[in-house]
Amino acid sequence: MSETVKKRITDIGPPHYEKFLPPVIKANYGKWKYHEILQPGVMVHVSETNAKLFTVRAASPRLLSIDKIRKFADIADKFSDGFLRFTSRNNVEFLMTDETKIPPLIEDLRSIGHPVGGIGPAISNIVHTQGWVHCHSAATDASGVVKAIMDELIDDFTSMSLPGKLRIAFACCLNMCGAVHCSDIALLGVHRKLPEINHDMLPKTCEIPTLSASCPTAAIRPVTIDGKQTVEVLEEKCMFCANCFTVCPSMKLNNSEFDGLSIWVGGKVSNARTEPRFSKLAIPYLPNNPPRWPEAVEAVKNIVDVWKKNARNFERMGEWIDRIGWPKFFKLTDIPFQKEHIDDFKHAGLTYKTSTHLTQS
Amino acid sequence: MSETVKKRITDIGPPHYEKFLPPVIKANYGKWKYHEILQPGVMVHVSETNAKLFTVRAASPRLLSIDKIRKFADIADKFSDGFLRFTSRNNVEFLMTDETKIPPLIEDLRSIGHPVGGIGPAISNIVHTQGWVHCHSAATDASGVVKAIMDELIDDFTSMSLPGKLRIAFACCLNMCGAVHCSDIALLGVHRKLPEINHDMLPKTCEIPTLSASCPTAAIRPVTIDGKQTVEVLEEKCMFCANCFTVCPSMKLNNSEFDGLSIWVGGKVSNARTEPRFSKLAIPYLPNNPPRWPEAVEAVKNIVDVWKKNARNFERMGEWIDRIGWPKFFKLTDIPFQKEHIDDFKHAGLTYKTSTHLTQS
Amino acid sequence: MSEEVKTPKLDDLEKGPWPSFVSEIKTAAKTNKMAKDLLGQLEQSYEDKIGHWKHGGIVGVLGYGGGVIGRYSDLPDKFPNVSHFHTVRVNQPAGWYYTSDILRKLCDIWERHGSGLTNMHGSTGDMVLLGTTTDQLESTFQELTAIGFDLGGSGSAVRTPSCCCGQSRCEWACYDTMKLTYDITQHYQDELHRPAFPYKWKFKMSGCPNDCVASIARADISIIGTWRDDIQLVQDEVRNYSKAGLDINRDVVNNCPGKCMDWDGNNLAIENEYCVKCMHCINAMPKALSPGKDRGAAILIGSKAPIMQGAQLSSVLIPFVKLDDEESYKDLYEVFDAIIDLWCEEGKSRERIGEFIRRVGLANFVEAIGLEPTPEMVGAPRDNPYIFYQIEK
Amino acid sequence: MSEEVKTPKLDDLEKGPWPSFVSEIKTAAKTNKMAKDLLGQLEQSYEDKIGHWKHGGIVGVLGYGGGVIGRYSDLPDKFPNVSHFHTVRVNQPAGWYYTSDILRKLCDIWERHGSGLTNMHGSTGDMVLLGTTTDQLESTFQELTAIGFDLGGSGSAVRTPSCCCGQSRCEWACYDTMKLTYDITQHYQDELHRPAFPYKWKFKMSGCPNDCVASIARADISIIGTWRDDIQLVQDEVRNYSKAGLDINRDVVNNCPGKCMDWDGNNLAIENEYCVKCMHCINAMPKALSPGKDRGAAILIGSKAPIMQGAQLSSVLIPFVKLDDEESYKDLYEVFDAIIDLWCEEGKSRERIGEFIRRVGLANFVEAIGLEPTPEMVGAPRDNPYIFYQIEK
Ligand code: SRM
Ligand code: SRM
Ligand code: SRM
Ligand code: SRM
Ligand code: SF4
Ligand code: SF4
Ligand code: SF4
Ligand code: SF4
Ligand code: SF4
Ligand code: SF4
Ligand code: SF4
Ligand code: SF4
Repeated sequence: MSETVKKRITDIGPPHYEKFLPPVIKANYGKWKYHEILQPGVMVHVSETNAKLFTVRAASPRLLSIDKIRKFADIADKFSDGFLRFTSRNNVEFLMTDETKIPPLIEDLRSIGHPVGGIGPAISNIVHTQGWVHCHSAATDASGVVKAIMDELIDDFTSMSLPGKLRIAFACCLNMCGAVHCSDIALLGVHRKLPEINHDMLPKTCEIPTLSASCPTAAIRPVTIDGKQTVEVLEEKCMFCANCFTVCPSMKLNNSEFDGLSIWVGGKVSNARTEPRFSKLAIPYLPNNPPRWPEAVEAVKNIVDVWKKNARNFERMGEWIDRIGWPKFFKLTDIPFQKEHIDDFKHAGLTYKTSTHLTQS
Repeated sequence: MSETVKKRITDIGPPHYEKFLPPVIKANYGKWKYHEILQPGVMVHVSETNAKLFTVRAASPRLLSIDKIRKFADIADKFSDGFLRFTSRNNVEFLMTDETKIPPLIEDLRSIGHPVGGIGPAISNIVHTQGWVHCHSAATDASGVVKAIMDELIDDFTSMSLPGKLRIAFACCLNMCGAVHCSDIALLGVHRKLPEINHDMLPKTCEIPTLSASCPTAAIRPVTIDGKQTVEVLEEKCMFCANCFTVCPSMKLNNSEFDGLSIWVGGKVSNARTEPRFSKLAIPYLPNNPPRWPEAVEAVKNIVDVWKKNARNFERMGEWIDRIGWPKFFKLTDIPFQKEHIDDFKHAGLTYKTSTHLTQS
Repeated sequence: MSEEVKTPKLDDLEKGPWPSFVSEIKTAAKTNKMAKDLLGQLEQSYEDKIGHWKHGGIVGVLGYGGGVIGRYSDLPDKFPNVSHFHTVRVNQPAGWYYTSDILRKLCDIWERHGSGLTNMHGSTGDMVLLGTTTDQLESTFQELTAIGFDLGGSGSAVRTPSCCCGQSRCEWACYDTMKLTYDITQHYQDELHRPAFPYKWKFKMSGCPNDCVASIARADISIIGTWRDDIQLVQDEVRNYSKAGLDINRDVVNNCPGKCMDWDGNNLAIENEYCVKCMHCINAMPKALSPGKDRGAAILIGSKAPIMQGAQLSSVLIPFVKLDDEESYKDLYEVFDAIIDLWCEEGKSRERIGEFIRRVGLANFVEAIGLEPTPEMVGAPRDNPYIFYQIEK
Repeated sequence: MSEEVKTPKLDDLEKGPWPSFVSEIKTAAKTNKMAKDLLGQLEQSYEDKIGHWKHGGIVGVLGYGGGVIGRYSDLPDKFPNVSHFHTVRVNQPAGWYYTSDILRKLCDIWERHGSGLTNMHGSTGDMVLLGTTTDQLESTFQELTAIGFDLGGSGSAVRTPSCCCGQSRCEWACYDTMKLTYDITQHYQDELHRPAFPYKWKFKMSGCPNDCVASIARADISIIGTWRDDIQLVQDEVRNYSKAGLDINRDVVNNCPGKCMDWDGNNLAIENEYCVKCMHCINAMPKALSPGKDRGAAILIGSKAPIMQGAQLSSVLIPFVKLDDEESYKDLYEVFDAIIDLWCEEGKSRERIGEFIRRVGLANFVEAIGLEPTPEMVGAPRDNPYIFYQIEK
């Protein structure tokens, strides 16, 4: 060891953001007056001092190699004085003061495969999670489905002809790391088979009381098998949430045959017009069909198309459904309504239709 | 006994309504085309055949002596060919074909103390229950409070200057025989003291399992006192609903000091414009102060006045509150907001404010 | 009868413009000792701020399990004439129509056998004869049946069905509420008089979505008229309303929950495909608009008061049925009977059908009675991913 | 490195207009063997339709309880270079702003110590460095701190706070989201790095009710900017929008949830008293309208994903606070600390604050942390009469 022990630095938190702000932002911080969308993926913010900040937003797969990040850095040096940021939906934005550099920037981005768009009444990037790339819980892959869907919906990313914003999110299991539960369209990986219990390992790896307590429906009961303390799962009470697996590796839910994904619609987060709300079940199950999940892509495309065709200006998915009603939603999208759509969890009773407000046709 | 035993008639159901319909109705049954309100308490229905049926609606205390009913019969004979009906809110209606008889009818009704009104954007009769007149459960009297309130609101019964219909209902205990839970304004008798358990009588009169099961919050536990099987009530779990008393007379809730009433607002039943909905708590408790319950009367009057002053055309109480928000409702009515207003029953979580839609002033 | 009862508190309630129940009791008390003791006991309650009735007991007439509510004073020494003070529930004629004749006959019966006091009507819909003694019940009953009346329901039974006046007077009635009510009442006579259910069961019939009997809030089965085709519309009459001062945009169009109306100052356009049949525009302009011609009803299920799982509103079971003839009634009864059978078999004691459905789940319930789930049954599909997938293993 | 991995399934995902994550992995795989084995294992997953990761284990750096997610392949023989494949969560700069310089430095570190793959960014907001081995953790950490970066959160701890770009670029920001986020992150360093809570705890800061970090859906504490006074309004610009073709009545006025706007074709009137600060009119006409001048934020609490009592949205805790200076931050931290203390004491293991509040009741919770109940906290008051009256006995 060296004589002067280098003090180990801890608890410094992130660097202060000011270090990374372009001068135009520092000068106009808190003084922005309005913005305008100049073309798909490009907007300008104008400040009280009349300073202008141009933003060019490009698509990103979120999973980026350092190679690509270095390319972004190069592009930033070339067009935006080295300044760039990422968005809350994982797009990358170049922050510029020189309007004339916008077309060549867009060209450069395109040439490395990153289309520009996602601003205004458009679809933006799909918020998503790890999937088979990194997570033990995943009932489906994330990046693959997202790529397949965005390939299909690309025109709605690079143009602005939707009734309003369209936010799609993807989570590969019920833990919902993508916080998909308030999205215009949510895709959610689901299991459909009872946990496979590893009775040999379980007693060694898991605390049985913690395990039992982890089940939202109390489906897990302690039991002794071959003299070993383990658990059993009451079949009729299990709804495959995998919370037991989260606390105990010996309760495997992943299953190549029965895993797949579900589709949810009509949620939103913003307070614009209507209050934030959860997405609701549209399609209970679609199979895992890699590499392109055609059933899922088709289903999403269909829902987007029907919405696009029928919604009024500013009507997000859920607001449109509010107006036309769920029966019409199912009719127009041609999605079959099934038993699974009817809630049977804690607040189920509040989801029943307690009025005669029905379109009746 | 007489030789020919008179056969005991049973299971005949009510008489067929046709026997009591005026000829104009028989002739135009199902053929009515439109109606018009001619003046407070008076409307005309016009049929496809251009026949006209005039209805005059008069107030009723619902609790009627046979003497009064006979007077109604006399009046009906005099003005409406003996035809009359009662409404779903316990008013009495005279059904006439001769328009000229309307003024003298109204005069006669007034002379026996029955004002005419309650049609259109007005307050109608208060739906109510037995109270101290007949029920063992009553936490307050019904007829008395209703009389006191209607004396105060009479002008809104005999005129039509409200923003919309105003439906008040009254129930003397949580059984809610008046089905008050969907009223613009509901008054509800409440207990606030733990059941007084008669440990001597209880074992003789009640089944303990049934009794325990009757409690919505599982506050009742079997217990042995002085060798007798009886029950105890867990203080912190009891919310005074009196369901235990309904199944067991030895669990007395009635209390002269602590009983009283609560006020609820904003419910509705009709599907007009907005969906039917429950009334929500406005005032958790007001004392029993017979004979005129001035606190309750004042509270209702205040709410009606504020609504009247602030609501737009066609806005029922709840629709008005929808628009202005609950914070404004409490502010405008000057009703204090307390702990009791915040739901803590089964679906409580769904009543929390999950948006930033706030008027902020 | 001679001695005057002193009722200073109640006397105050004889003042004021609203008709006074105290005056009604006093009138009866002039000739009826039960009414007199009721007055006394009520004054006592007003003094004490507490009711003076004991927990009810079961009384009734031969062969019937319901129709009478037993009631006893807890001050029988002071008010001996209300020591027994039972009410008799008399099934009202559908729509609460009467003639002066029949009312007089009813009054005569009640003069002979009861307190001379009534409720016209009880919250469920019955004519309520307030206060009599056990020994008068059978004679009251026999005299009632003799003039064509029967008892109403009580206990864990079908309760007296009731309805709005419907087609008898209202232009908006989408089916004949009074006819159906009469038919249902007759059809369920046995179930009405002989309690054999887990708990009470109420039917209420309204002719249109205005729901003038509040059926959606307080009936185990709510039958609410509605229609399927286009609203009938007379443009000239719309213009007349406009001329007469109705602000059609603000008051009608902007209040339309289907957001499907457009008024250009001269023409009212309705995109009927999105109309949710709320009635508002029709209510606001009765001369100009009326429900379509393809009329029927929606069947909803399960409303009730709060005890014990919290109040419920009825929810859609069948979005639309035609109710044009008795054949169609029979189809309905088949559905009701399937429901009642299931509930009698699987329902807990004192569990209303609405609570039963919430306990077993609407989808399971619908399946068990042989219907298909439809999106009309829900306000929205589930928002939680806790799905009990059923797949072949 | 030499041998090519065959990935026919994944190859298909290199086609198409959207940037391909497969291409990213392939690029990294050219020089990094972990990335190469990741590619192989992922192709295997695409074959098998199942993930090939084992249940994670706890790994980390000295003195820290979080910031690293342990991950192990279940096919370590076939893909030895991902037998350990942990992710490192690196706390992002507030607002996700970077310079080309700093990005290059980060890349250099990750080139030396990891797979060369990242997520820019994770759902919580961290920069996620995807895949390394246990022995590389400490050196990664030290090199990160050397350039000014620190780890993010994981486990039952404060998680990396995140925010929208706020006043740095957005005209609607009602407080300085980035400043507050930086301050919160620094304030809770200990709680962030050393898990000691019943479960995770997330802060998310949005500058206005548009909520561009979705804080209301996924943060234990959601701080959402808003204002109290009148919307700022330039009539001429409204007219310009109208002239440019915006249908102000249909698209703006009729969408106003406060129903407080009126447009007569020339003038836009706003009854600000009833405006619920939804942002819609401002969003629709950014040049004409903007939030008022008396700006601050609403504090909401308790949103989370479904496990285990069902998903929740955050609900209002404090309707409005000014957030102009560090003093005001301190007041906030006092409230947060009171909440955290209570939750640490009374919360169950794996019970998020939102679930805790539902269990104990919002009114009790509010009382326990020393706030007054206000009507802003509820969508509506209770509708059930099951009230736990507390009266002196
Ligand atoms: C850059 C970003 C914030 C950041 O710090 O990263 C951002 C930036 C802006 N948002 Fe946002 N929003 C961003 C995520 C969000 C989110 C969060 C999300 O999607 O997960 C929401 C909530 C979505 C929801 O409700 O589900 C969001 C809801 C809005 C809204 C409300 C839209 C609505 O009608 O509901 C507006 C107003 C509008 O666009 O009219 C808005 C408006 C804006 C404006 C115009 C604000 C401004 O003046 O700068 C910015 C550009 C608009 C655009 O992208 O169309 N922003 N915005 C985020 C870009 C994500 C992306 O790459 O697409
Ligand atoms: C007579 C009666 C039915 C019966 O068979 O007894 C009746 C009769 C009419 N109702 Fe009703 N309603 C009657 C109880 C109800 C009820 C039930 C209740 O109050 O318990 C409701 C639901 C109330 C609620 O939503 O809480 C009811 C909600 C309506 C509505 C919807 C009002 C609204 O804007 O929400 C209308 C339409 C209107 O008035 O514009 C309506 C309209 C009518 C019309 C105009 C229908 C017609 O063309 O004949 C009738 C006269 C109107 C009036 O009274 O203003 N009726 N009406 C009931 C009179 C009770 C009374 O004495 O006041
Ligand atoms: C007389 C009447 C009130 C009135 O003044 O109008 C009434 C009176 C009683 N009701 Fe009721 N209910 C009356 C209509 C209602 C209604 C309204 C309705 O039917 O539309 C309801 C609410 C709707 C519903 O069914 O949920 C109602 C909900 C209850 C309940 C709570 C039931 C529940 O499921 O929550 C009880 C408690 C019980 O059944 O044990 C109850 C119990 C009672 C008892 C029998 C008291 C008891 O605890 O056993 C009351 C007898 C009072 C007496 O001494 O006369 N009563 N009861 C109504 C019947 C008159 C009639 O036949 O026309
Ligand atoms: C990496 C990330 C997904 C991503 O691809 O972006 C992630 C990955 C995991 N999350 Fe998450 N969560 C991530 C953001 C979220 C979010 C979104 C957010 O923070 O805004 C949520 C929903 C919001 C919330 O907190 O409720 C989320 C809700 C969960 C839950 C459910 C928590 C709950 O209370 O319902 C779990 C289960 C658990 O904690 O045991 C979980 C657990 C996990 C674990 C640790 C798996 C597990 O069962 O232990 C995942 C590790 C995957 C891996 O191998 O890398 N993750 N997780 C996100 C963190 C990156 C970052 O730090 O920036
Ligand atoms: S959503 Fe589930 S599978 Fe996907 S990253 Fe989160 S915990 Fe893992
Ligand atoms: S998967 Fe979910 S419901 Fe099934 S046993 Fe595990 S924790 Fe319980
Ligand atoms: S509401 Fe209660 S007290 Fe009143 S009549 Fe009904 S059961 Fe009796
Ligand atoms: S009053 Fe209600 S809550 Fe209290 S013990 Fe009786 S049944 Fe239970
Ligand atoms: S419910 Fe409809 S049909 Fe019946 S009286 Fe009321 S308005 Fe007429
Ligand atoms: S009935 Fe109601 S929903 Fe239909 S058009 Fe009229 S107002 Fe609109
Ligand atoms: S939340 Fe509001 S302040 Fe923040 S970026 Fe979005 S629009 Fe701007
Ligand atoms: S911010 Fe929203 S509520 Fe306020 S005036 Fe504008 S549209 Fe209406």
